[in-house]
Amino acid sequence: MAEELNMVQAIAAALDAKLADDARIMILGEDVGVNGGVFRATDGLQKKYGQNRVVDTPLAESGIIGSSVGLALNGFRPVAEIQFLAFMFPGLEQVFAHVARMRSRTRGRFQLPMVIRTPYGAGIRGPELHSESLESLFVHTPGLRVVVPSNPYDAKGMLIAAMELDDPVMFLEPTRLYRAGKRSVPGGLYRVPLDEAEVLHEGDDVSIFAWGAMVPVAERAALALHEERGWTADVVDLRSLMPLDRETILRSVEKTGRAVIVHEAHKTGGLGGEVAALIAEEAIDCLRAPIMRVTGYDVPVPSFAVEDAYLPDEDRVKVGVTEAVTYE
Amino acid sequence: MAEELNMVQAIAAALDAKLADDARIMILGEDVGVNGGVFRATDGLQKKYGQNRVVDTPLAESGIIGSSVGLALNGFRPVAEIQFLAFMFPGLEQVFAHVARMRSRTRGRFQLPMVIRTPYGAGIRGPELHSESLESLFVHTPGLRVVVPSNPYDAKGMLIAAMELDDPVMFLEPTRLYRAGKRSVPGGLYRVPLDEAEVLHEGDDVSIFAWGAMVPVAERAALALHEERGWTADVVDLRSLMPLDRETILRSVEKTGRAVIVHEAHKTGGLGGEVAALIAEEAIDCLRAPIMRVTGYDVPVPSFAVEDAYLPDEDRVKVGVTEAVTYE
Amino acid sequence: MIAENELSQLTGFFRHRENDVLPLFRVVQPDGKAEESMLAHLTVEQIQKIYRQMVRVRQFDRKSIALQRQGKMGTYAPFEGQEAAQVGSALALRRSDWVFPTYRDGAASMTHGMPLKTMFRYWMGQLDGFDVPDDLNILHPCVPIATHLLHAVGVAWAAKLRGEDTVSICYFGDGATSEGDFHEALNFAGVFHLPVVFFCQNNGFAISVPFQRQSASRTIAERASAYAMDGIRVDGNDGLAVYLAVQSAVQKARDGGGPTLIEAVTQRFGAHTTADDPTRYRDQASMDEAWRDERDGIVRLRRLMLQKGVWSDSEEQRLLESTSEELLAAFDEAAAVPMSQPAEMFHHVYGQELWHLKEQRQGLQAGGEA
Amino acid sequence: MIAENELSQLTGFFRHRENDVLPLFRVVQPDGKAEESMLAHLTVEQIQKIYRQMVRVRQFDRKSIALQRQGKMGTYAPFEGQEAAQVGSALALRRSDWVFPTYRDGAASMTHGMPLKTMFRYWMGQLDGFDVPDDLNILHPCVPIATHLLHAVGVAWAAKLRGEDTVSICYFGDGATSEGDFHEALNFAGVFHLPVVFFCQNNGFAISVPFQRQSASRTIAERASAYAMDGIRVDGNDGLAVYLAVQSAVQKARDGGGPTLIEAVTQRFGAHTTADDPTRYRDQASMDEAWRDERDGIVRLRRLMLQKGVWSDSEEQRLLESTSEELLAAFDEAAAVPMSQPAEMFHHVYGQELWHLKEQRQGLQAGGEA
Ligand SMILES: Cc1ncc(C[n+]2csc(CCOP(=O)(O)OP(=O)(O)O)c2C)c(N)n1
Ligand SMILES: Cc1ncc(C[n+]2csc(CCOP(=O)(O)OP(=O)(O)O)c2C)c(N)n1
Ligand SMILES: [Mg+2]
Ligand SMILES: [Mg+2]
Repeated sequence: MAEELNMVQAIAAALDAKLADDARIMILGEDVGVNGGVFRATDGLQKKYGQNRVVDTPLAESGIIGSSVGLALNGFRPVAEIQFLAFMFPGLEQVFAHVARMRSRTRGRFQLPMVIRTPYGAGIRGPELHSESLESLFVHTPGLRVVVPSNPYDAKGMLIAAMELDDPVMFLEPTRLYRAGKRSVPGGLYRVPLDEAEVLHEGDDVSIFAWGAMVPVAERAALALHEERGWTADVVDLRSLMPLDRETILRSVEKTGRAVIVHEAHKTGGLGGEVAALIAEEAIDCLRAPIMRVTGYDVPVPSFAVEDAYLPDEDRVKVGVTEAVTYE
Repeated sequence: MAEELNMVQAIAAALDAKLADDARIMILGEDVGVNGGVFRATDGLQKKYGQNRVVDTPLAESGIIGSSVGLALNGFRPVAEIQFLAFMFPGLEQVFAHVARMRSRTRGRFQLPMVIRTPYGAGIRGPELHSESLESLFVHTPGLRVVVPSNPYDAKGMLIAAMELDDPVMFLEPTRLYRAGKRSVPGGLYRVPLDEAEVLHEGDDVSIFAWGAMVPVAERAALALHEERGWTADVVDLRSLMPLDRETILRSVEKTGRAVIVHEAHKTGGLGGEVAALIAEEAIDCLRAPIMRVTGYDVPVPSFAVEDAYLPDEDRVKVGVTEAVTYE
Repeated sequence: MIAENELSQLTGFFRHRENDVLPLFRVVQPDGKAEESMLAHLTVEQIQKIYRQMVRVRQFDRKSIALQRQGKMGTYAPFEGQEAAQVGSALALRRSDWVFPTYRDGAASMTHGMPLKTMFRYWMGQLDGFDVPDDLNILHPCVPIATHLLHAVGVAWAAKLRGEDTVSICYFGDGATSEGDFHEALNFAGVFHLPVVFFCQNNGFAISVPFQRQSASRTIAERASAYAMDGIRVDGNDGLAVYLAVQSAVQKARDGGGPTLIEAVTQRFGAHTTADDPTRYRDQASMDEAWRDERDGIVRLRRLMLQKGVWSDSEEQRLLESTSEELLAAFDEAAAVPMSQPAEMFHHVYGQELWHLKEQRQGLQAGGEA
Repeated sequence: MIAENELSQLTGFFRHRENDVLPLFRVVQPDGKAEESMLAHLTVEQIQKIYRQMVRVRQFDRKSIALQRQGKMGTYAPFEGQEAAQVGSALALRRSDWVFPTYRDGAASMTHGMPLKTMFRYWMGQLDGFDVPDDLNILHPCVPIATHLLHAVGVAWAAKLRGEDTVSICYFGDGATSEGDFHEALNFAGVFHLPVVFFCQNNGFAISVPFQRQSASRTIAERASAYAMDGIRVDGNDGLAVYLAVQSAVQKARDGGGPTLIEAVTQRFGAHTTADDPTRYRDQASMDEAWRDERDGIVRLRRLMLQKGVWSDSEEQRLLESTSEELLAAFDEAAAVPMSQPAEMFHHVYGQELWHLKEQRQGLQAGGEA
């Protein structure tokens, strides 16, 4: 039975469905139990599944991730919640040195079927360090899968797929979209592939690549430019950042000859560089314009009075697209 | 009085010169005192300057970096050594959340004149986690400067400049080059700019961009291709990764029309993507070939029996360059 | 094989769990009765000063919640219930001492001298809310839990190296004691014997997680012994006890006696932040007036002063009025400052503006793309 | 104001530094004399087994150093001097228990069942040196200090949740106790009351840094109390004492009695690794034969067995010979395995090979570029 759910409800539904389905699934993190998570992504789950399966941990991210490694080594499938992406910093050692490498350093003897979920991104008027977008750090770490849903349907289906994968998945949830709107979400278990981009709109003049909270921004910009200038765009939701869906990306650029990448992470060293490099390496001849990046600025995400100006918005995407499309 | 020094000696000389010059300089880290550092980069300095200026700390990287933040807040200019780059993982919280952001979050009231030195990179037959190249993590962090010397002369001059800068500098030292050869290094204090690439060789057919231990590899490949095929190349040592020396990069590509980027970090999400994107955004019309990246593979740096195969070598660079130059 | 209890009986080397909890240092009882020998260490003026400041900061706290509800400020972290701990500790410092607060330590910050206007601007999400007066050694609230303990350590280290008698004090909660940085900071402070005071407000909760799930140890203060450090467990609702305890730890630090870990046992009356719903994890209803009075550091101190005849209802009235005027004026001042300009985000990223930041700023100002 | 000593005298709430160090649990003296009441808990076979294994692993260690010098292995981390601690502890486990060693814990690994051939392959830098036998719950050496304590915690947690009586043991050094992960691991183990043994070999040095600069606390075992955990300080050069102590901690864990922190006080005779020069930071020359004999767990146990008449020179001779044959055979076997193939680095990065890895592998195999 499908239901109208927002993204955070869809995530809770995915966790619920897998807790019911697989006794090895375990949720742990700060405030995920009694409180149901600071965003309510685990609302009601401890009551339903008990203190051993939905666990309030001490306030220690290295502890959460490191003990999840041990749980996964010994037969569990932990889903760790990190309260905000930047609070993964104290646990990055465990992510980089162990989560990502356990399978390869034990030559397949041990695998780590674990998911690290975390809200990320700006736009919610959070205090310092509640708004970071650091997907490129994880994409640069072999052994990790990295995915970002942009709507409730994908969120549930991708999270279920992530919980069923035998590799560790960084599951990044765009906080700004948590309650941005509802969508019909099937009940029970279903999967959305973890390695496929989705072409949301088809067009001929330009390819716009985005993920997470930038997807609706890109869509709005494309729509506006269609109305204002008559241009049509491929709008591609990458969804999977590791691996990138190369085929979909290249196919689109080969068609349109123009690429604009939109992300809210800082520009320099952001994943836009990787996408641009992929295109510049494999589809250079199709390019009819510079590859444009419309991104967050190279400054710490600022306090919320000016946070909106940090984030790429419809106008900035339009400027980038216009530059690409009108390039001679 | 110039001396013939290898890179690790040049680094020790820089530290020595600044310890003598500026009472606020302080060195801290694991085994940097009595032992003179596991690579001897601080050899003899504790004896010369005392236990308060060259300090053996407890074994705790967050402690080293976090207390350096405090020292820098309160008038010192700490130079922290992290024994190997991957051992910065437990201290990344301090780097990302504090070192990089202190100036901007205190609106300039406090600045952090500190240097974090660390050997990095593969090729020394080290055990696990002694061979990582993670420069792109730091480049993606606004507020940090990131530099990599490729020879003893630059190492000393850049380290002195870093110690004199009022911003935090990630000073990445290619372990493989520590004792790779001597070069004449002036005595006393001199500075090499922290934001300028160096064009080591000039040519017309291709631009090869490299840094750190990949510089000699790129040079050898260029030389070989010159001898074998008569091609000439710009070989550019980027030296500064944040900021990138855009002018030098673009000027070279505008001249040659072909770019090959060589780095030993993993390909996906590596800094090669950023350099490629920069070129694809600002010099697309000059490009006569795909932008090639010759990099470490997207696997954990493997154990030393096969580590050489992980690293880009002369042959792999030659293949990449050939592909660019012969591209139709 | 040998049984565990046999082994420990035979050799005595097992350290069994201690059943006795560290005693709680207290000067004033909830009913206002006080330990006279301790009171002798305080002047009437000191006591009044502590009281006045507690009342002042509580007004700030309540006003902030109201402003948040009116949409004039962002998410706010209230400290009501913790005034005695924060004011008592901060007043035991010299102005030149360094203060490292968290988001919940506004009372300590204001007590140490942080201007009200800046406080308001901070919670309004304005960039100038991060300004620090040039002559004040205080940092803005540290958001990532426990990470600032190390900064206090480094600052104290610098002071010690220069032979100054400046002390640094770091504020943090019970939840913070679970982070690795807590351990590294106390370990460094112990090894280098630094003039730093670790001031933990154990308010019983880290958001929704009660202290018993945070740590198997019964108290936080006893953890000091793992670092060969002195530990104090003090009634955090007793401003005078906190003041005396911190004063003595600070003096010890100035005298080269090294670090101290202080656990101030207290509680927050309200929500974790204005975005939190405490009824989800505790019986907030049972925390009624009577419950609060029993614990409230302000009520307690007023009782003492009234009993001693050094306070009156009219003084109380005047204090409330003058504070409310002060707050009104400060907020008006804060609200009158223009909104932060987007381009300000580019300031102070580096000492000099790097080329890409310059271009991005210009792009922003021209309405262009990144 | 109130002076610190006055305050503490008045209230007794300061915890002063303890002057008495935790006692050291010991069964066998350096001269081979033993505590009979303790010996009663051990059979002759157990004692001989411990001894034989200590001799066996020491031979491995010496051979490894020699092989490294001959260029047949990479940098090696010797454990000579620490055999009693590692063998005594590992023999107290069941085969199904989980073992988390560091680079220095080869003796423990081999004792728990890690094949000699794999050990050699590991130090030769070969990828198959990371193979773990399917029926053995052991990880390869953890390189980043203290980070594996949390894995042992998680594994123990899983066992407890499933109601199994499996225990996990984590090996680490004195230096490791300064890392934040040490704290987080012990704290989690305390809160969740997990069947894990934290086995610290305090060999007095973290590379060049002596323990006194690592921690202000006099012992490591006493830190257990910060986690309401039992702590044992045992003579790490006394294989029997270590065996009994670990056995009792492990049994307690199996019985649901929770975690234990064990400090085995020992020393390494040689360098930190074959790349280290210990003369730079300690008087290695003074660590002569007499010094070593006094501390050596092997010498001590042999004295005991000879005194008790349960060991003879000819048995010793046979043991040395058979071990040396075993090692020779194992190394020959290891050396006979072909070098790892570069393409193997692409195996097991993910459960399935992603497109970019496939292309990179094919590029490598074709001699092409990334
Ligand atoms: C490293 C880190 N992890 C998680 C958080 C999210 N968080 C904010 S406050 C808080 C609870 C802190 O509890 P405590 O230390 O007791 O302080 P209190 O809020 O009670 O004053 C948490 C988990 C954070 N800010 N930083
Ligand atoms: C996180 C981390 N930091 C630094 C190092 C480098 N390092 C390797 S061994 C060592 C000393 C460890 O000392 P200890 O824990 O006492 O163990 P021991 O070597 O004495 O057995 C150091 C600093 C490391 N491996 N990991
Ligand atoms: Mg609390
Ligand atoms: Mg040691």
